[in-house]
Amino acid sequence: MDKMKDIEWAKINKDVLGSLESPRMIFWVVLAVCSLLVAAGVAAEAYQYNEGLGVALMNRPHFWQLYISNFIFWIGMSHSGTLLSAVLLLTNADWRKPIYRFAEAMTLFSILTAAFFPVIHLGRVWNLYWVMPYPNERTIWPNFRSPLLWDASAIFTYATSSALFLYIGMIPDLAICRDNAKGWRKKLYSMLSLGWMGRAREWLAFRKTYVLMGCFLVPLAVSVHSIVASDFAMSIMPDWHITSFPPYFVAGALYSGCAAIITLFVMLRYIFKFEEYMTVDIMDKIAKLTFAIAMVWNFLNFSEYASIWYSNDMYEKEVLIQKLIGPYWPVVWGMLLCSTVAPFAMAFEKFRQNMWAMFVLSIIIQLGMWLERFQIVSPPLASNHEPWTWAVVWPGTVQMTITAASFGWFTMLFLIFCKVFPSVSMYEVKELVFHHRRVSARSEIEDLDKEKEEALRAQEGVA
Amino acid sequence: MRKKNLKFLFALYEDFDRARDAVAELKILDLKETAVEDIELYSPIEHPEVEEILGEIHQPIQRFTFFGAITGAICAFLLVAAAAQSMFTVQPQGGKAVIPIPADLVITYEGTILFGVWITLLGFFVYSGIPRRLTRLYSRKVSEDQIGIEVQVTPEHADAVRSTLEKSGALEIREV
Amino acid sequence: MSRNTWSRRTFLKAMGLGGAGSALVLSGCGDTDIINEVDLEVRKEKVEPQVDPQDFVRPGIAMFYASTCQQCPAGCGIHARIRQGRVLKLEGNPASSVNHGRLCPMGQAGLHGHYNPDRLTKPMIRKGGKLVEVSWDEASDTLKSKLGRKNSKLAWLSGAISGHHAALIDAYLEAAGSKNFFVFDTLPPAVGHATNEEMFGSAMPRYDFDKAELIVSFGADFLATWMSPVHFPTQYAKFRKAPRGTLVQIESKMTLTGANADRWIGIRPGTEGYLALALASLLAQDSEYASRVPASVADELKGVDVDAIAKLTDVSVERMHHLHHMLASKNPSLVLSGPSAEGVEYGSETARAILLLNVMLGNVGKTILPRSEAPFPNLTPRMGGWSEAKAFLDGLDSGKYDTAVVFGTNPIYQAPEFMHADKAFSKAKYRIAFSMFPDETTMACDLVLPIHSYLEDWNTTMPAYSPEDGYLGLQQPVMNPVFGEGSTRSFGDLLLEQVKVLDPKFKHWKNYEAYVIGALTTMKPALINPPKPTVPGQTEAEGFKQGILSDGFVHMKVNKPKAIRAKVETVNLPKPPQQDSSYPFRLIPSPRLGLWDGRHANIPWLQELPDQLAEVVWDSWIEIHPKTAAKLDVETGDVVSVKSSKGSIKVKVAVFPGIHPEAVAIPLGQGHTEYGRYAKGIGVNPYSILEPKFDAKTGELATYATNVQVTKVADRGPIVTLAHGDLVLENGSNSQAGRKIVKTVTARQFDRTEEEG
Amino acid sequence: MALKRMLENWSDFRKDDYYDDTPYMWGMAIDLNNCIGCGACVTACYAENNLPVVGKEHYSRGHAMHWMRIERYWDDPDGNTDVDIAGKPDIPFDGHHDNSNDPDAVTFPERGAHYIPMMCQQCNHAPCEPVCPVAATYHSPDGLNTQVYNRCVGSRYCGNNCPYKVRYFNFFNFWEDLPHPLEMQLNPDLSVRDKGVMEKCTFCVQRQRAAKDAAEDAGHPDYVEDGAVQTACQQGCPTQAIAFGNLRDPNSEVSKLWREHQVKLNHYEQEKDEDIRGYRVLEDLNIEPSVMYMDRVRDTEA
Amino acid sequence: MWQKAKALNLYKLLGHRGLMLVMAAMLLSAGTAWADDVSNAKQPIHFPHYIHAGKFKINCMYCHTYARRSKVAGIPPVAKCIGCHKHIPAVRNKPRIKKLFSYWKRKEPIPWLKVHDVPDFVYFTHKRHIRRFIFQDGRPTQQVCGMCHGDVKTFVTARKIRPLTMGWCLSCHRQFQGDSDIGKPMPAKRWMIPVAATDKPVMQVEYPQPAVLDPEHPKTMTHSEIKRMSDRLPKKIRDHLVHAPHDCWKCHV
Repeated sequence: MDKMKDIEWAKINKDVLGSLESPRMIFWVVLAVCSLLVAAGVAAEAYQYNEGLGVALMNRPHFWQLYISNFIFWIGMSHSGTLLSAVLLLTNADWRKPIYRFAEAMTLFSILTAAFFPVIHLGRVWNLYWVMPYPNERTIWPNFRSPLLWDASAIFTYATSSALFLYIGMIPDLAICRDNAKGWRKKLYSMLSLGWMGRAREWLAFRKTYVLMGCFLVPLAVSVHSIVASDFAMSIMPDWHITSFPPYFVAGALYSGCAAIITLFVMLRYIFKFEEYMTVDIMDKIAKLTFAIAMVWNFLNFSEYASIWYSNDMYEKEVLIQKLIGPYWPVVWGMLLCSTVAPFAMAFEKFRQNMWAMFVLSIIIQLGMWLERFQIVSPPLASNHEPWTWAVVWPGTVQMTITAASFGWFTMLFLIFCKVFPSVSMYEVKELVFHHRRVSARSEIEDLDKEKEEALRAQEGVA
Repeated sequence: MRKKNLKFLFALYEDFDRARDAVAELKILDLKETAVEDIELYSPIEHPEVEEILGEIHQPIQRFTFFGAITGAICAFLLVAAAAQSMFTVQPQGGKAVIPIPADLVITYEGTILFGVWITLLGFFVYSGIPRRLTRLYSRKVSEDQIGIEVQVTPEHADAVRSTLEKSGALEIREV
Repeated sequence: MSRNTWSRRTFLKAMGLGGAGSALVLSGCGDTDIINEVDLEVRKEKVEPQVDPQDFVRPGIAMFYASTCQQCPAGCGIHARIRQGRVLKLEGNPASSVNHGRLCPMGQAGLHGHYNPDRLTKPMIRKGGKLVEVSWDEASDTLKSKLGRKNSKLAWLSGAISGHHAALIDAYLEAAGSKNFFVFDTLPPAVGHATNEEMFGSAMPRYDFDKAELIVSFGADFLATWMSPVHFPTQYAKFRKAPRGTLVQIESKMTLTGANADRWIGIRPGTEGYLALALASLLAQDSEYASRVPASVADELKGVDVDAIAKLTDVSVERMHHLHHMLASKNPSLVLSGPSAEGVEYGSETARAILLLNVMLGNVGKTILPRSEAPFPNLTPRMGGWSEAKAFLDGLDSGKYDTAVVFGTNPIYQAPEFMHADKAFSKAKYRIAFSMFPDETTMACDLVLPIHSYLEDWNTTMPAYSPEDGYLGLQQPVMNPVFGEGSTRSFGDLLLEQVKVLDPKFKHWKNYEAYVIGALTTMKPALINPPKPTVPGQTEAEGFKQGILSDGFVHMKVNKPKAIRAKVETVNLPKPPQQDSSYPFRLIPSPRLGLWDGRHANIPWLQELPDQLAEVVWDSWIEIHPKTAAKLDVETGDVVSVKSSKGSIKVKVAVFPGIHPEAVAIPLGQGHTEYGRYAKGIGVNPYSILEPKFDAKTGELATYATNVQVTKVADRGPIVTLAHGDLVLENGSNSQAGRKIVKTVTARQFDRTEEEG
Repeated sequence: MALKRMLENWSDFRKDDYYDDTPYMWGMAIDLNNCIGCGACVTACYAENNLPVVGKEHYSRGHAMHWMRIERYWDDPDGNTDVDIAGKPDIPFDGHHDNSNDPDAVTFPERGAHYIPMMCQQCNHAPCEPVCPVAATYHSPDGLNTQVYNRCVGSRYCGNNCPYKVRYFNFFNFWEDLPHPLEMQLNPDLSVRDKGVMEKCTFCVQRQRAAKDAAEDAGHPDYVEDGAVQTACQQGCPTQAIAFGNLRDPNSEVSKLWREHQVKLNHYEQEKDEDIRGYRVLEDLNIEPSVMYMDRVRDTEA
Repeated sequence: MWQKAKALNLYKLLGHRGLMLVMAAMLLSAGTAWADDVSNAKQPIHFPHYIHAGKFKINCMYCHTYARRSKVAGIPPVAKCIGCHKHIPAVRNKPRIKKLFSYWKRKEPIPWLKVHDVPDFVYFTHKRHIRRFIFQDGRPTQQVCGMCHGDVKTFVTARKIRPLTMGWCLSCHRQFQGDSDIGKPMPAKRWMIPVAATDKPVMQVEYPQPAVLDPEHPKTMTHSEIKRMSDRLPKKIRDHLVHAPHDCWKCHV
């Protein structure tokens, strides 16, 4: 397979900076579609705001539905970005370098998308600010017992931290842009690059900071989805109140996130012509990683089923049965098909190294994970403690529209980012190349030494 | 420490090894006024070994981080327990404590990380010396693929230094 | 909340609707610390002080007034809660022996009849074929010209009626020289009354549930729709206390009573009488029981073929023997006969067969107690029945009567197609309706007079089933007319005007209030300890008036009833008619506690109150046994066409286990073509397709005797039940899925633990 | 100041049962032997508590707002529908009947229906309370499980977390087109809820308030005589199946019933003598409901 | 009012930098929060409180007769006005008196505009407050009423001079909720209305007064003194005061 070639640094700059100028036509098409979706979503939300939440066709007992599943889905997607950049950073995995930038961007934007849903799904959105802890004359505060509050704080922390992480990591590249850009871009970049000149002390401080932040981000990321999981685990609903939910959610998050990275990987590679940087080799590595995580997730999923089955708790067992043969069976079986069976394709090298195959697979996996989020939320409500209230509801048009809009919103933000900021970290790629050179140079020197020795031995032999 | 009427020289090299040799030779020159601090090295990527030639650069950012994390923890817990729950008009709930440790720990945890990250950033700015405006001698080649060396010397030594730099294969030399 | 005891409320001046609750929660407490928010709040509302209040009237403090419920003929005593001149809530009157401070859903919902947005507020006269609103002057002139004269061809149809309304109508008709007073109310069991009259000498003897150890009810739904929906449940509660009485319900469609029975026996529709006979014959084998009936009867009974009856009734012989055993062992017992048993061509015989059991078991005099004759017969309740409705309609049809007056009933909606009520009405020369709502009959009349609701008007009522003789419920206005003076008027006043014209005796009554109070005052010597003045300085009259009104009822002295003795003659049930194979199912028009016979279909609360058994709201449905449903290949929600020889209707299916496979049941109450926004156009009216079958003896319409065929016409549509209608999971809403929601213990355990406890 | 307060009251703030010493703990006891499922309580609740009539459409979507509902089951917890086969001898009451063996058997629920009135059980360890992000629902000193409409932002977490699903959410503004003069019936003692607000049974808190007010005038603010407060459903019930009162008052009817039927607070498994009827629905979830039910009774020899 | 409430929290939350900032911002934004005077209510009759309550020193409860018996104070019924005024021929020809009598003749209620209007979902009972402060503590009537309604005896028609917001209610109800809130004389002091000379207490007081509500020496007391005093208060009163804010359902349903 093709490893990353020795590329001229100047060329690196040229290629990456080029991506800011001239993407393929498809870029604009996608962008247009996304903004349309967003517009539709806004309209739907306005309608719901005026009429009341009933138009979303939720009811009793289905107080929560698609909005919450989307919330989990997007939060989940954000995780792998941090995983790739922070974890692989701390473990010095070289191959992360060309791809971590857009992974982080993905993290940030999926959080921003996720943050919408708790708001949209409030009954009285106009009172949202009561959820924030601000001192008021009534000494009424948000209730910090509520996992929703934990969500709020976790998401806030996560959003800000990962935004910072993304930004700090981008400063040297911004400097490069500054040096090459003109017009408004010039102004923008010189403002953002804070006068970075690549002096030794800057580099050292930069590296330290970057690693320190990385250290924070890993536990943060884990905590965030555990807390989202606790929305359910802390409740009393059958099949929500499950101890293994936090790890289960984290695994699922990483899983869907990696799938998302693969998708974007292929997209960017095509749109911005990054073939040289986003090599098949890297894809192969990501695929392996994804496969591993997929297995972890599957294990947790089935162990959950098993624990319910063997615990033989009346309520949870009922839900499990309803999941598998009840009215929601298409969702559950669809999930199992997409997220449990499909990933085994990645066991084959040929498959791993076929970009478009991986692209399709990644989409399938994400669909599966989206279904997984739906089947976490709805079926337990459908067959809850109280048989009398058992009911089935399928999300209506409003919910579906807003869901679609969220995908549009995310993609839109992401594409705009890639258009404005270098989506491949130039300086890190340079380091990558630099180290390759070092290695090759050292090996050459070693070869020379060998020849010398042999020559000497020959002389001795003659003498 | 910076004196008046100093001269600034800025040389560009095509790779790090050359730049390193140049610095070595400057040292050999042994000019009283030229301390190591007066030599600044610009590079497009990080070179950890730079400290070997320029000497130790002291940047205790981790202290900031530590301090930030502690403050975060304390502030978050105070906000939740003291400010909110103990002053809450209707906090008591059947069967549950007013100040529940597990719940508050979660918030504390997040607070720790939040402050940790932010104050680390502060440390970064303090020690990296940015934000600042670009030096007049800065060349955009540095951000591309060349290594720059900035030396500040008293006028009488300027020529010696310049020649040294040229000898060690500078592609371009600027001065003010 | 002080219960106070005052009568008239000229001072009741509504204080504007600014009262605390009645505005929406618009802004939460979060907004209130923004000051200009406060400015917005200010001066939104007016506060109008009363002009000249009595000193016990305090804004913000509730008061209670005693009155009598008119939602059904049961005549329960009520207390109305008043705040700022508005009646907010109705509670039962604890002192009333009818309902002991309790109230049924319909009684609670009286408020929505009273405040109903579809109430008539202006008199209407038919001009050029359609009704137009006119002034009261014009209306009352017309009324005088039509009623204020002698007219022997005037026919008066009213719903079940009693008390001084009845008395006044009598007085009027006498003065007007008309003998055509018809009373029509669908639910009161006319056949049963007749049979009681014949056997026990009173249409409605007193029942002592409390004493009975066993109640065997042949379709008498006494917990819901059998005459007194509150009184019998209160008795039932006593009956169920330890030692707990046993209830066996025998009917083809499970009623609310059946749902609470210890044993519900699904019998083939229309064969209740035969089962009764079989039981009688089993009893007759024992000389003790046989001795209680004339020898001739006993001999006949011995001849009854039990096995044949078992086949006929679909009740196993074992079960009959078990019943016989219970009847023999539990003493005293009580056997009731209800409309679903009596509603056939041989209804009277059936009822007699059933009541015969009481005689044989010696319940008469133990659990069935005599009545003493009423001191004021013209106040006693008149329940009427289908026969009178038919007579009235036929009279109109044949031109025997030229002027029709309708009050408190709705024949055009109730009467089956074959009676052609609307045609009969159109034949009458002039039609007058005293009505609160634009119901079908009202809208077919020429002169429509909007009358007060029972919460705005004076009246007295005698309960359809009175637990004690001589009980007269009083009804007083608890608030000023909702739509203000000059909109609705009191029926009593309107009629009294006419009587005054014809009969000088009535001249001195200022208005109906004066008439009622006057009448009561004249009754004073006949009352059991009439109230005395309580407040110093009160005159005797004032004291009396205040006293009786604060009680909400009066007790009249009655002389001791003479011992009850049952008159028994041979029961000869005809051979049951062969089931016509083209109409394989028996249609059961089942009344609901709630919509009653359809008069409450315009009350939102009752439309939204789920049916107690099918749990359906806002709709009509047909109940079909799962087995039959499987045969017909229909499931809940499918639309079927129900066809009798007299017409057909389309209705949604609700598969329902508590019904005999050969019967289908459609609830009463829906299918209005008029009657306001909440009733119009919802569901169907099963009465409309009844066949012209009548009880041979009394001439009552046999409402449970119609045979129908059922065919599927459309696939599953939404049917709205308490458990979310078509959202319901397949196994939801019927099964407890292993949760301990409702658990059952046996009566034996119950008695043991209760006696210990 | 805040810090001072926290430190000083630390032990208090860490106490689990914060309201141990308050004078009231409202509770209910419902006798299913008496309940006939007529629905008087439901209508009474509509009348007393300003409940909106949602109409057919909304009802079918599960947006009904009845705070109190009567559930009707055809089987008992063990799945017995107590049916007999017409024309066949009785089957034992407790045995589970299976009529699959003969196809033409006709089965009826011959022991009638299982009715149970279900309203907010005012749990003392209410799952709905801790999850509200704005503390709009909390535990009142009277042992009530409150819902403050003004504070509610409509996250509906409480509704999810309620095992009985007796919290009702205003999915629309059901009052918008309330025709005159129906609004004249609205009870001014409590608010009319707007869209986006969760609401639930309050044990008629407005009546409790009135009674307490009277008690305070009478000079004993911390004691309300038994029977001075009647909930609307209790007052309406034709068979007097519902008893309501103060569980802290040992002489109140309701606490007598609780004692008689051996149901104790703070126990999620009651140790009871044989055949004692008292139980609380779903009490094994350890949520401490304040409503005790008494088993339905059937004469199985009939 | 607004500023004060924020100030309280500032005080409570001292040492918390983040919140300090937030509150500073809030204080700034609270610029003209005093504009709370709605004296321009166009009432049907320009009723002179300053004559009735001021000049003639009529006890508030003589006209607002329901205040001590019901949750609403009640606007005096027309009959009440007439009752006196038909014996005062002197003013009989004044236009507003004429207007009054014209209402009386038509037996019409006077359509007063509501000035003191708490939000619709708030339950406030006059009775409890009157009983507590006038009949139990034996305070001068005008002082007690004045706490919420201002110095009415100087008004013409009533004006709203308190925001009547939740925080404002609490600022009084929190007086004795735990130590931390003890000793903020400011609110009470600010409400104190100079009492008319003749407006004597209704009855004698048998226990020490909570200082913060004491018109005589509000600001001369230190926290510790106030604390000591409140400790000497009968438990019932303390509980009563403490209890109130601990249950939203006291006021909101």
